Parts: sequence; structure tokens; C-alpha cells
Amino acid sequence: MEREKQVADKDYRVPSACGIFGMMSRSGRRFDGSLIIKAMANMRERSNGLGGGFAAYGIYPQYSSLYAFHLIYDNDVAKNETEKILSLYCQVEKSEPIPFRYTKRITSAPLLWRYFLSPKKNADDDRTEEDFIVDLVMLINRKIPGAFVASSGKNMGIFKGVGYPEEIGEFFRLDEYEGYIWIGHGRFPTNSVAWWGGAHPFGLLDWSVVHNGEISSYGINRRYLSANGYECTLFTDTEVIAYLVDLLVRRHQLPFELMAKVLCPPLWEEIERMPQEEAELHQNLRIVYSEALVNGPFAIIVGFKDGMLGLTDRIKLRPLVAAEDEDMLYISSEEGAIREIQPSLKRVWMPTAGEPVIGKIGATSYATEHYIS
Amino acid sequence: MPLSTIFPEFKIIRDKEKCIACQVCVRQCAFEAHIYDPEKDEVYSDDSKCVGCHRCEALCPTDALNIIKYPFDIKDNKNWTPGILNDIYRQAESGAIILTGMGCDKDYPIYWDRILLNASQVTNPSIDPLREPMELRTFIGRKPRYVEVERSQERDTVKVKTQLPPQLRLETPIMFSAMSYGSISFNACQALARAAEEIGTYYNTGEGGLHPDLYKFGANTIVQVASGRFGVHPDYLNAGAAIEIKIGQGAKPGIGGHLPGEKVTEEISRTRMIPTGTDALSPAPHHDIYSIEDLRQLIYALKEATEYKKPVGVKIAAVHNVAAIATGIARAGADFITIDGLRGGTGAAPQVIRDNVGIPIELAIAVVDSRLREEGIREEVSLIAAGGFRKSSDVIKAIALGADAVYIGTAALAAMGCHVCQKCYTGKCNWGIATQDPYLSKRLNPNIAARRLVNLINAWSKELKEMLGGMGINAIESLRGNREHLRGVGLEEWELRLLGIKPAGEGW
Amino acid sequence: MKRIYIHEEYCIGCRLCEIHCIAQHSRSKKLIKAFKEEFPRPLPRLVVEESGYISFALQCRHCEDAPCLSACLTGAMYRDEKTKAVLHDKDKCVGCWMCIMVCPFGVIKRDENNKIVSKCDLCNGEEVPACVANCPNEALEYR
Amino acid sequence: MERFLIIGSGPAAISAIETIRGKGSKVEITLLSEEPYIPYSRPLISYLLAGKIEEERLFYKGRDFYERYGVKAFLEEPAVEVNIREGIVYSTKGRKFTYDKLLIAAGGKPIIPAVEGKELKGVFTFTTLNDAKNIAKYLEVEKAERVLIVGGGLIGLKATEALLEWNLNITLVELADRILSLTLDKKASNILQWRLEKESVKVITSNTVQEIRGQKKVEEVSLRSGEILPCDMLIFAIGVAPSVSFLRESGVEINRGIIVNEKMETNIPNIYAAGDVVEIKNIISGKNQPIAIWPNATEGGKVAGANMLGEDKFYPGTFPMNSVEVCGIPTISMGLTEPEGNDYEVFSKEEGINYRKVILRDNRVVGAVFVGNIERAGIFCGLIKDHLDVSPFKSRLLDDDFGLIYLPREYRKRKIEEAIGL
Repeated sequence: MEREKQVADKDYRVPSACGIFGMMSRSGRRFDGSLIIKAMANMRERSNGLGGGFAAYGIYPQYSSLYAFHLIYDNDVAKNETEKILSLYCQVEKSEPIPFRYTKRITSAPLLWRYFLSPKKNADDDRTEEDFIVDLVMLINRKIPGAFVASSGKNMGIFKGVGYPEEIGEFFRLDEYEGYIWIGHGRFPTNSVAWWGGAHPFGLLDWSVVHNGEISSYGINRRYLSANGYECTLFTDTEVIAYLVDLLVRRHQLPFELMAKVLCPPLWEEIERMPQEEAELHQNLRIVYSEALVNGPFAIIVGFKDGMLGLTDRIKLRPLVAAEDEDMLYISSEEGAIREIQPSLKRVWMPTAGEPVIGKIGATSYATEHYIS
Repeated sequence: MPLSTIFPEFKIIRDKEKCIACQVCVRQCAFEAHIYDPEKDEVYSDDSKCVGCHRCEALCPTDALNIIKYPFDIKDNKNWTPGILNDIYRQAESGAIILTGMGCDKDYPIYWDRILLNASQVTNPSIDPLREPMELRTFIGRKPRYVEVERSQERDTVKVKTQLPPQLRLETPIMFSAMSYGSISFNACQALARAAEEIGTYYNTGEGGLHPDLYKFGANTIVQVASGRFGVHPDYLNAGAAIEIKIGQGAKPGIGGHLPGEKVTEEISRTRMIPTGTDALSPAPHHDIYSIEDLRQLIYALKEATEYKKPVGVKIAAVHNVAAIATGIARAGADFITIDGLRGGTGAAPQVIRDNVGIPIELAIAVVDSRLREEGIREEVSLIAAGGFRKSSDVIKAIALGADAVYIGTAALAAMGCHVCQKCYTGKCNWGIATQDPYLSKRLNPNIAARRLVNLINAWSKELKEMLGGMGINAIESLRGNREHLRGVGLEEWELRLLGIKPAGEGW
Repeated sequence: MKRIYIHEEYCIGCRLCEIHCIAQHSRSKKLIKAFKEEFPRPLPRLVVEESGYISFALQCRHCEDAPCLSACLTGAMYRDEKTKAVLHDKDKCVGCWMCIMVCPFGVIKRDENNKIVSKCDLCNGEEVPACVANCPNEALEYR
Repeated sequence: MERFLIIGSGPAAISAIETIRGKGSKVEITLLSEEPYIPYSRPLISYLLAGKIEEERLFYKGRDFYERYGVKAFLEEPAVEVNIREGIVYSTKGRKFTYDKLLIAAGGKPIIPAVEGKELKGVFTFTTLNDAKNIAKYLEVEKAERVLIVGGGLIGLKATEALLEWNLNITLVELADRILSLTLDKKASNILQWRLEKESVKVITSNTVQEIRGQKKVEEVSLRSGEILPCDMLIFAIGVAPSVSFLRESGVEINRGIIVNEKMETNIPNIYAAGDVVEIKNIISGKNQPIAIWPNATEGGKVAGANMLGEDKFYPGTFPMNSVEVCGIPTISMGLTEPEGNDYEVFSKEEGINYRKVILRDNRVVGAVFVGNIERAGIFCGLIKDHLDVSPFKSRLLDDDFGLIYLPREYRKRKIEEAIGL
């Protein structure tokens, strides 16, 4: 059990460097995965073959009302245990292996399975449907050795594994899927132990997160999440960010822009210069969410069902570039990767430290800097 | 006079070649250890009077003085040490409890010295605080669980709906712990107040009330309400930025306080609202708090009295059941909990209590922080650690263990000149700190003392920033409770478990 | 002009000012030597006053309107053009004590060995006078 | 250009000139002096006569004083008449000096009583440099050995002390029952008399010279008591009087000295006066009188000089004070030293030759005497000037460590602030 070897009963967090990429069609047009594979291949330098993956939104239109669970199993025992639990808590509409093809370099893989399901919630269960799903994901990840939920959102899926991202893309036959948002990740972990579940993107519900960096606030972010019901089982920084996003946006109902400000709050001296109302907002956010501040170098792209968000740390210790053409928004570690697939861009810009780039389906502007009157 | 077997603690070495008989030492020693002989125009010394405060040594213009430990050698004995024998001699002669000052000086483990910090290498750049912003600002007070905002539809605007309970804003997570006017001089109080104001932090009145001249520092004052209720009245409560109910003190858990009548000068009597010259006795418990619900009543009484505009906290000594007590206090409505560890200081305490009661602050912080988190109420209360913080690394380790801020007492006194001779209870502090004798207290120039305090805190803050930067962190809140950045050396399994840290050598 | 200011609330009566003043005006300017080997020992150019717990060191105030200047018969007492300090030229002094008679601070002394007066000279151009430099409690300030 | 004329070259004149030039004024200053010398310090003549200092040191303002200060000085040319209507001063040499503003600082003249034989050779006064020089010359030439000094006041004692250095046989005759009777109290007088007698000075009190006899020069004197004293030299030292004779007809108001107001103005516009020649307010008695002391002259000159420039300076007055050292015993006295009546409270303390006495009236210091230990005597000068109520610390006044520390803190603070012009 590779995962057990890594995780055992200890916290075991592996720092990594990465290439990240996100692209979306503002108009909601769906396109296949070959473009993002090409972009990721351009940033091969940023990976070392020990992890790659993609998230794609809009790929399961026929099951759009169901939760699509992507599972990675080490063995059949894990699969059987998991399916028992799934059928206990959910109505499983469809269960099938995730299609793949072996490539030159990827010649073996864990069991990869997907399920389309709806929760079977008791009437006296006062949890929201989403919380129910989150708890289910936590249960599987924590309790079933050798089973890992790679994604659990609707009309989206996460495809990831050990290998260079373009190989993972090929392996999962992503050119055969069509989505309106694609997020990619190539990983450069500092240790050699590789595990398919440990690759990015990391997902929960509709969230998918790719991340480049190492969070120096990890210890406290994790304790904060733990106090809020999120068990970090993967010991990756990405997992922490995904949970934080879920907590802040879904559960605490913060707008994306403010979620970004919780993760990367303005400096106190900046807050002091703000108009009073705005200063109060940011001060309160900082005080209340001090343990959700994500410190240390990072660049992330968060995907969600109607958009994506790019963000770097407070002092921009990791690269992030954004670009747009008529319909598309791109966010990437490197501009070259964007130009690889779209040489004629309307605008290319470097988001400043801690300032989110947010793209939403149907919206026209991406960067939201001063949205508070 | 029967033979005394007490031997001196210190030996005064006077270099006759250098001594110019200027008598600075004679004038400086309140214990009269130096005597001038006008006939011979010479100064000589009486070792038995020396308390080892080193005031004379510091002021001797020709460096003619050197105070050393008195060489008292008995036959080697690990059990019956000279110190233990001297205590026995003293008690055999006096029949009294041995009093002492400052914090426990015994050889219990100092966990700070067994905990190491992390730093970034390659995968995560360290941050240079000289080039990049580095934030130490800290808020003490109850925090809501989340922030609610109001979105306006027509314009893409957001307004904050959540109002925060009262908070103390600290520019650096270091405050000056409770030291009463009475235990320390007015000048010392003033220096602490001024330094707190300049730094942007807080000092604590202790249970000595608040002298009218210090009301102007109210915005940087935590006023204490202790079992004696000295100086407590509505103006006092409203003068400070926060209120701290003192249940216990690390140096003497379970023991009250006693300011002898001779120290109750006119000014102190006015400040404490007790008659001049009477002993100021603080009972061991609050006689209106015999249970946690009584504490809750007091907390809310104080909140009522201050219209819920000020955080109200509770200070306890770190004792065996500290975690459970702390959660009880949090649930009783306290906005912050101060935990004073084994090595916390005092102006006067029975030596036997000081040296034998309580638990180290390191363990107390760890278990309290963990317990509060386990119970999901960590954000409801801030945690202030006190008791023996000696340097910035102690502070940063305390924060990483889970404290929001720390109180420093002895370190602040040392910055003002204290040499930790432990004679505070005599009222004869030669450094002008723990005394009400105007001849002695003016030795503490509040301008100098405040400047030195500010320097110390600034220096520590710079060091905190360096250490944070090394860990790749640019805001102190990302370290608070972030025990990932701590590793233990030379600690037993159980100690690591209680501290919630991994042993050195183990990665993430 | 730059003057010595007295903060009596911080004077601790240690007399280090006096001791260092003596040394500063000794031949060797060295404390131990000045006290142990030089004779006669120079007079301190300041007075330390003490009563109960109050004390302060007092040296010539270098008054704006200095009575000693008006009283001096010999021109020994003069105001330094540059520093505005009231200085005393020992070669001109005949020891008539008129300045002692009029100095309201009582800070001009008889130097009986030399039959002239002795007073604070602000340490003659030292950056900080010795009394101020050696006050451990900033009870004296030079500004 | 405005023309200032100054009569006199003593400290009042000098300090007026220094004040005028110190303020940057470029007015024309003309000065008439009876002295043949550039300005010098008269009190120093006793040191010169004693051989303690060189003549050069008397010229305390430097040899180039008049040049440095741009003063056109006429030496040995005292004023003889002042015409206030024309604004003209006539000198002994018959010259006319016009002025816009006039300062009379003519000082005092030694009083010589109308006794027979006062014109004889060997009869001197002792106030000027020439006096000192003449005395010295006479002593050398005539080998005089027996000296009679008439007057046991300040000048007499100064002369006595100087002449002790010459190893002479000195007799001091004083009209009052003790020496320095106007300056010191009895006790202090006694101490000094004892000291003088120890130096073999014969002190005769309650007596005076009735006649001076001799062929060409002094040979003996007869005293009022009938005693005949052979002597080779006689020095009149019975005091000085304001030198005002040249003003008798001028219209400038004169009593014993010139009458001035607090601005040192005489009754005549543009005519000022200062120094020994004026009557100044004695702030202890409240009455005006000549107070012939050096600080009074410099202070008065300073105020006069400033007011001549159009400023508005006031001199509130002073009180008598003196510092005199006799044979190694310094004394300082100020104000009332031997008060009469019941209005006074007297504190005194005596220890060997060290003697201190302080006199209070209405809890204010009005006088003090110091003998031997004169340290910090000036503090009392300040107390008299400031009219400070000393009742809170009365009992401390004679303490060895008496100092500013016993004064009220506020007063002390203000005093220090005032000194530095705050």
C-alpha cells in the first residue's frame, strides 16, 4: 500500500513545485482536453513525472444532476468496502471504470472507477446535501485503506495520476471529453514516493484546486479546518486550500473576492489606508479568519462550476500570469504555455500579489480589484 | 548574641588599588553592605548584608567592586547543599516561612530550550523582514466564527455585517504582565505604561489600582480585578482597555497577596483605596468566587459595568488541571485567558510555594490550546501565556504552541535594571523598581526605563520577524498554533505528545 | 546656548557627577590617579545638594544676565563669545570673592589653595561635560 | 548720527559702553575722564600696592578698550559744567562737548575732612591708581615706616591690608566704636580687629584725627582723644561722596547724589546717570541713597546704556553689600548687618573664625554676614533680592549644607529657569 507507506499514522507532507494552468470559455463553450494537454506539455520543466492531473467542468452533461465520484483504489478490497458505503449512503445511478489507455510511460495504474450518485439523506439529517457529501468523502478517505475520492462534484471530474501531465492526459483520453473549464497541474515533488491520489488537482464537491507552492501556515490551517470538520488526510497543501475554499465560499457564503482576501489578506498598513467601511471589512476578515490566512509561497487556480479563480500569495513568491482573448480566460504559471495554444491574445497581465483573477461564465471582467464602494 | 550559622550569600571583593573611597557604593546600598570609615578615609564591606543586586558594582566609577558567590563549601553532598542548609539555618533562627521574590529558580525542565524552530530551504523561500513586510499585529478578544457580509445587488459591492466583540490590538504579541503599584514603584509603573503606549501594546495594573497620573495611558492599560479588589471602582474599570480577573499567579498558586503596611504610602493608599499604613491583604481565593458559575457572574458584572466595550479576561496559574479549568473559563464568558506558569514572578511569595506548585507554562499552553480546539471554542477566547519568558525565541515558541500573546514581567524588570536578586519583598530594591522608598524609587528614571523597555520589545519584535521570515511566514497569525514549525530535542514521548510536537529529525 | 539642565526628580545622590568633575579637572584626568596621587585634589565645580530623599547637582547656570559678570572687578569672569558660557580666567582673578557674594546659586567656590575662585567651565569644550556624561540616571542633561 | 557723551570712565561708564556696542549701536560716543589712564579697576589698587599683581592687570578691559568700542576719549579732562539747555558740557580744558544724550558716571570723590595739615606731604587718599602709585613712591622715597590710616571702613582696611605687605608699623583710627561699622556687625568687626591686631596693626576706635603736624611732610598727628601719634604717612579713608560738584548749577536734580528713576534717567530729558554718583533705591530700606559698590555701577550703567538707545530697561535698585578679606579672613556682608529695633529676627552661628548671621524682617532676609566660611553667600543675596518668604525653612538658614534644596521647589525651578532666560 503505497499510500499507507506514506501516510501511515503520521502527518507526512511533501513539498513540491509545479506548473499550473487553467482555461475557461466565458461563453460556456465546451472544448476538448487536447489544448490544455498541449499547454501543460509546454511547462514540462515544472514537473518531474511524479504527478499530473486535470479537472474538467461540463464533461458529464448527461449526469449533470448527479454527483460524479472519481475513485482511486489500490485494490478490490478497497473498492468493495467503498461501494458498500456508497450504496449505504447514496443512490448509485451509474458505476463504471474510468476509461484509459496505457501509454509509453504509464504502463500500470490503480483501479480507477467513477460513480454517478445522489445522496440518500434521512429526513432528520439537518446537514445540507453538500455537507452530507463532504462527510461521505471524508469518511471514505479516512476510513477505507486504499480508497481515495479524487473528485466529488457535479458535471465535473478530476483525472490525475503519477506521470507527466501530458501523459496523464493521454492516459485518461482527455481529448475525448469536452468541458468549458479545464485546469491542469504538473508536479515536482521533492520525494520519490509517488501515489496517484496525491497528484493534483485536489477536489471536493465542485471545487478543484491546483497549486504551486508550499504553505508555511499549513500547521495552523489544518488545525483550523479540523476544528471546522475537515479532516486533512492527504497532507498536501492543496487539500488545505480546497477545504478552505469550500468552508469560506460554500459554508460561510463569502464572495470569491473576499475568500481570496481571507487567504491572502491585505497588509495591515494597506487596510489602514482604506476608507473606513472597507477597512472594517478587511480588518474583521483578518481577525476572524486569521487561521485561514495562507502564508508562504503559492499560486493556485481554483475551479468551480461556473468559473475559476487564480491567486498568488501575499507577496507573490510564485509566478502567475493571466491572459484573455475574445472568449477565453487563461491563467498559467508561464505565459509561454498560454501562447503555445493561443498566440494571439487580447490581453496578458500579471496579477499582483494576493489579488485574485476571477473568471465567471457569462461575466465580462475578470480582475476584481475595487468592488467595494 | 547567640551564634548565627547563616552564612552570607555573596562576597564583596573590593580592589583597594582601585577604590578611591568616593562612597558611591555606600550611598547606593540600601542594605548597608558598604560602610565608610571617615577616620581612615576608606570604605569597607559587610558580606552578610549583600543581596547580590550588583547595584554598587554597576555604579562604582573605578570598577573596584566585584560581587561573587560566597565560597561556602561543605563536604560534597548532593542532598544537603549549602543553599538548603542556609534555609534551615535561617528558619532555625527565625521560626518563619521563608519569603522570596521573582519566579521559581529551581532546576525544572525549561521546555523552550528543548524546542527548535523550523526554517525554509529551497522549496519555500524564506522572507527577509528587512525587505518584505512582516506583520506582528495581534488581536486579543473573542472572535466570531465567521464574517457575514451583505452584498448589494445593483452595484457589485459588499458590506460587512458582523460586528466584532471588543478586541485589544497589539502591534507585537508581547505585553507587560501584572505588576501592581505597590509591588513596584510609581516610576516603574509609569515606564511600563509609557513603553506600552509607544510600542502599541498593553501593560497590566496588577491589583494595585490605577494611579490618577496613569489614567492617560488607559488605552494601553489592562486593569486587574483581584481578590482584594484594591482600587476597583467604575472609573478604574472604564479607564483601561481591558479587564483581567486575577484568580491565580504562577509564582504562588493558591496563595493570596500581602503588601505590608509600611509600603502603603499615601499615594498607594489613595490608589488602592485603603488606609495609609495598613497591610493590603489579598485573600487566597475571591470570596465571591467559589465555583465557575460565580466566575461567570463576575465576568458579566464587569462587562455590564463597562457596557460590553472591553474584553474581560481571567488569569489563572498553570496547575495540573489547567486545560479543563481554561475551557470552563472560556465557557464562562471570558474573552481571554491568561495562564501564568510555574516560573512566573512575584513581589513576594513563600519560597516553598513558589518553588513547588504549578506546572511549566510550555505544557500548559499546549494542553490548553489543544483542549480549546478539541472543544471547538478556541476562537471564543484568546490565550495569553505568562511566566518566565526570557527571550524572543521563548515568545515565538509559545505562539507556535498556541498562545495568542505573551506577558513578560521579569524580562521587563530586567530591562529596567533588575538583577533578579529576589529581594523584592524587602522593599529595598536598590534599582528603584520594587520599592516605595522615594530615595530608592527615583533611581528609576522613567524616561530611561521606558526607553529601555521599548528597545527590548523592539529588539525582540525584530527577532520575531527574523524567525518568522526564516519560516517563510509574514504574518504572526500563520504561526499561532502552527506546531509544525516546532520540533523537540531530548524530550520524552509523553512530553512530545503533550506539547503536540514532533521530535527533531522528523519531517512533515 | 547648550546648557546643563537639572532633573532633580531623577537625581539619586550618588555624586558620580562630583567625582568625575574632580577627575576631569585634575592634571591626569584619570579617576584613580586624580584621587590617589594628585595633590591638592581639585575642587568639584558643582555642588551636590541633598536633603532627605531629594538631591540634585547644581553647577553654574551660565545665566543670561549673570550677576557674577557684573560684580567681577578684574575681568576674570567673562562670557565666551562662541559658546555664551560664563567662564573664569584664573590668571585675572585676584580672589576678591565678589562673584561668590552675588551668585544666587552659590556655585562659585573659593579655591583656597590658589586664592582664586573655581566654577563650572562646562568642561572646556568637551562634547558633553563630565557630570552629565557620567550621570547614571539622566538627572543632568546637556542640550 | 546720534552723539552720546559720557562723563566718567569707571564701571558704570564701561558697562554702558559695552551695552550700547553690544547691541550693535554705532552711535558716536565721546567720553570725558578725569583719569590719565585708560579704564582700569580701581578696587585693584590695593592688590597693586600690596605687590600682588602687576599694574598691567588693572587695565581689566584691555589696553585698547576705547578703540575696540569706538569711544573718543578725552583723558584728564573732567567736566566742569553742564548746560542742559544747549546740550553742552564744558571740560576743565575749556572745551565744549555737545551731546544728544548724556550719561553722568562721574563716580565718587574721597572725603577729606577739614583738618589742619591735610595739605602736607605724606597725606594721601586711596582710591585711584595714582594714589597707589604715589603712596608706593612715597614709601620708597621717604622710607616711611609709621603709617596712620584714618578710617576703618572698606578702603581703610584695603589700604591696611596692602600696606601690611610692606612691613610697616600701621595704626588704624576709626571714628566709630569698631572697624567696618557700616558694613559688618559687631561680632564680625571684632573678629577682623582681632586678626589685624594679630598682625600688629594698632587699631584705635572711637577716635579721629584732629590735626596733622609736620614741617613739610607729615610727622605726627593728634587725635581727638589728645593722644599724639608720630607717623610718616597718613591715608584718609573715611569714605567717598558722589562727585557732583560740577552739576550744582546745571539743573540736574541732586541730593547727596544725582537723583534718578528706575530707568537711570535724571530729571532732565536725555541725561542719564549711573554708578557711585547717583542715589539708587535701597530695596531693603526702600530709600534712595548712594550705594558705591561695583555691581551697582555695572548694573546701573547697563540699564542706562540700554535706555539711552531707546529701550525700556529698569533697574529696581540694590542694597549695600561687600566682600572684604582681611589677612586671609574673607568676609561678605549684605544688607542690614546690625539692625536695631524689634522688627528683626536674627540667626547666628559661630565656630572659631567662622561666623554666620542672617537677619530677617517679616520672614524675609534683609541682611547677612559671613566671616571665614563665605561659601554660597550669594544664595542670601538672591533671597534678599527676591524678597522670598523663608519661614518654611528658617531653621535651616545656618545649616552647613544650606542650599537651594531647602527653598520651595517651585521657586527653585523658576529661579533656574529665569537664570537661563526661560
